[in-house]
Amino acid sequence: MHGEDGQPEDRPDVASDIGSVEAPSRAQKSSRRDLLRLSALGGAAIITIRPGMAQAAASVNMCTIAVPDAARSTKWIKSDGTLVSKNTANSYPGPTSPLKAADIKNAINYNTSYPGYTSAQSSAYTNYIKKLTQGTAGFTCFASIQNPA
Amino acid sequence: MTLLYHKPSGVTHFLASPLPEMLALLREVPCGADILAERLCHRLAIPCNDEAVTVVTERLAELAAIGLVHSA
Amino acid sequence: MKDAWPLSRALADPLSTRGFTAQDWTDVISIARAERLLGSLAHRLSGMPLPAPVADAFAQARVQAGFSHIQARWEIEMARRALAPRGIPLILLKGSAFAFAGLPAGIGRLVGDLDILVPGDLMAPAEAALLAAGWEWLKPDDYTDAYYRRWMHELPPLVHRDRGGMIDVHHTILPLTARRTPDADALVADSIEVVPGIRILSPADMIVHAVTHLFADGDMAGGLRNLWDIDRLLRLFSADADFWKDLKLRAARHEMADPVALALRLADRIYATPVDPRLAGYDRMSDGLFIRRMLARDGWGRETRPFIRLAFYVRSHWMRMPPMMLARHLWIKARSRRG
Amino acid sequence: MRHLQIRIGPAGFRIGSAWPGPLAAMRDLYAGYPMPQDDIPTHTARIEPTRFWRRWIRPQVAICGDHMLMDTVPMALRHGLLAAEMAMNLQMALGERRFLLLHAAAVERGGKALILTGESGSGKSTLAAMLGEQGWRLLADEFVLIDPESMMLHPFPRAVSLKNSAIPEMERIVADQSRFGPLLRDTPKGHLRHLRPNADAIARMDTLAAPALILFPRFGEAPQVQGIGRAELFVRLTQGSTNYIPLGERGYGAMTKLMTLPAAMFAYPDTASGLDIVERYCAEVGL
Repeated sequence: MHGEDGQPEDRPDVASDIGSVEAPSRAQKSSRRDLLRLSALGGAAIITIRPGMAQAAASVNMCTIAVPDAARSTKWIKSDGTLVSKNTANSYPGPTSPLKAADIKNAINYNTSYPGYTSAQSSAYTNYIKKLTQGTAGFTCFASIQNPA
Repeated sequence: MTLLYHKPSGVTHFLASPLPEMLALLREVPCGADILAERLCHRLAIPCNDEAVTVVTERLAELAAIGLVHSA
Repeated sequence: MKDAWPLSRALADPLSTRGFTAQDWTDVISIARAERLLGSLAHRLSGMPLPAPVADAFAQARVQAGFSHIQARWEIEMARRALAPRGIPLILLKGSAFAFAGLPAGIGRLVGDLDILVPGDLMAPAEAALLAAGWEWLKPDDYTDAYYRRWMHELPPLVHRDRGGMIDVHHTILPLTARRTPDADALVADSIEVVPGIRILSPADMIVHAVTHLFADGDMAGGLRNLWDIDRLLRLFSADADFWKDLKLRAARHEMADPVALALRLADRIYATPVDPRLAGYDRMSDGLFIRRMLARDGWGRETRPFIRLAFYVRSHWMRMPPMMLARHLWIKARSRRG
Repeated sequence: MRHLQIRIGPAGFRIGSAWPGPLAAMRDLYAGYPMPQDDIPTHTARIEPTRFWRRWIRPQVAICGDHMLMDTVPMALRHGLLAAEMAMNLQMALGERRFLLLHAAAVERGGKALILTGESGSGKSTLAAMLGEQGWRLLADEFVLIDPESMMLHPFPRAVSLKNSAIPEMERIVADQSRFGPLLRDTPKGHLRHLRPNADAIARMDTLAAPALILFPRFGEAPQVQGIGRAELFVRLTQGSTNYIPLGERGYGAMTKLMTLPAAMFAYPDTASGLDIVERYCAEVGL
């Protein structure tokens, strides 16, 4: 492995601008050792800033997400959020109408259920929504729901 | 925590130790995981063992995934 | 404004904006945003005296395009890191190629998805390499997936799980269902290396591909922008004495002579692009329909001329599929939409 | 398309509507605002029927413009004013590439700006609106614009959108009833009423202010104040920005400078105690 900045001059655009936020490594020696203990792998070492409120504040709470999206509307949703054929064990038919952003936000943050659905069903729907990626139907709405902080 | 703006990707990251230290060492001299683990332990003044190599290997993979380091 | 003609005029001849009223400026900005051409317009009109609000909107459009180039170059670099160790060359297509190679078509242009061409026999390893590097399927249903693999000229789109960037991996430049069969091997063989591991199509092939994109991809939506790409490329490439001869040969080789001729005539009519009249051929009645379709926007940036749009939508499907397959495709799509 | 043109701070808007009602309400609400510079608005917002017959039959208002979002829920025509406001917000949130845009409210005193930020429902709008009637100048309600080069705050004094209990609170202290828009009942955000900033805030919309303090209020809890680490401040501000990432290095530079400002979080049970806490913080930093 090479650090990018270790690359020769023909890659001039790969330079990192590192600014220290809080004085690093003024830690005790024992916690230094902790850094290199396997247990240290449990925690996240990288936090990447993603588009937060990528959308207008105004649009938050205004969009809806169809579960599943229209192109796959005959599928059922398994408890882990993946789509399966109907009548598969541990799976549920999608909600009859698209879920509202305000409800989704509460479900993600506080594990609440969607109006009219059981908690098991709701958690399957929320897991489906969490798996949405850019380019899929509903992602724009999902991105706009992502809670600040 | 160290805050970093990565110009080539336009992405901002927070890095926890020992990632900034690893990047600093690689910037001085590029090398593989084994040697990097040794150099890191030396810099932090702690004994180097297999565990350290495992951690460094894993952390290097995380850095590679966000594109901050790559194979030669 | 009753259509997008003042926008295409402004791009072709910046001085045509000298008589613009306040209303004209507002309209042309909305239309250019809708056609994703505001950044291109900003660059064409740079250096001209502009009203302050217009100059500000243009400066912001340039910032937007500039950052999309940073993201595009990074996606290219990450794809290269995934593919290069397995010896798979990365042949850039469309916006990514323009931005990476610094071609005039890239200036001010928004670059979206990463489109790459991979030799047909390397599709499977390319797919495996990208999946290993964090790209994922958009999880399409079985029909869509089977359709892509069997009939389209690309893998189903892949999205990176962390960055969200989309990559389209093509092995040729037209769907296998289309009635024309471009020579994919020739595209690969004649591609040009820009830096180690990253290539772009040869000039004539790049024009042919831009033409397939203009006509075959969708229903002429985004046509003004795609034709602007062609204008910028032609003006650059035609400085080479052999270019028109090459283009004629390549268009024939890829079974694209007629579409290339049509695109040249449209570029001439809409952007006053200098073209070789022997390749462009004579104007046809239907050329006017294409022009009306491409300029169909009002001063609020809204689509107009719904009937012509519908006709082009149906036409786009006809071009891509034999009739029986089209019927099957529309039937299944309609059923899944009804759900 | 019938329309209205206005300027709010650095942004010139053209707002088009398929119906006369929402436009008339906009005209009243934005009475006294200047025209776009050189009469050239560069942000177009529109409200339109979702299908052409939806203009007359059970009208449904779609939020449109140069920049649009998919998947937005159409609104009832009686909430057309809100739809128009949201269409304007969208143009800024998705299109702005000159200023760093924070989802926040701001007020000014002595040339220095207090930025109030946090999630919807934190009470930042209400506090800012109150301060705007008590000797402070209202700079912005929904969006705070920061110039990444000069780090100055450019006022964007939109109509304040008051929600639920904030409506009667402001009705009690604002004498000029013509500054209020119509009461919109049962919108997706609850009851809502717009308030035009006072004449001073509009007249001085081109007078910049220097950011001096960032507060994160949280409404509805017992009074409590707490500090905020710089890393957390950075993350919270980026998550509350609509254009931090696309501004690239300029956004990063601006954000790292904002991160050095004094900042704190506090909870408050009612507006009076909230204002009290705000004033104490301001006294501490000499604002």
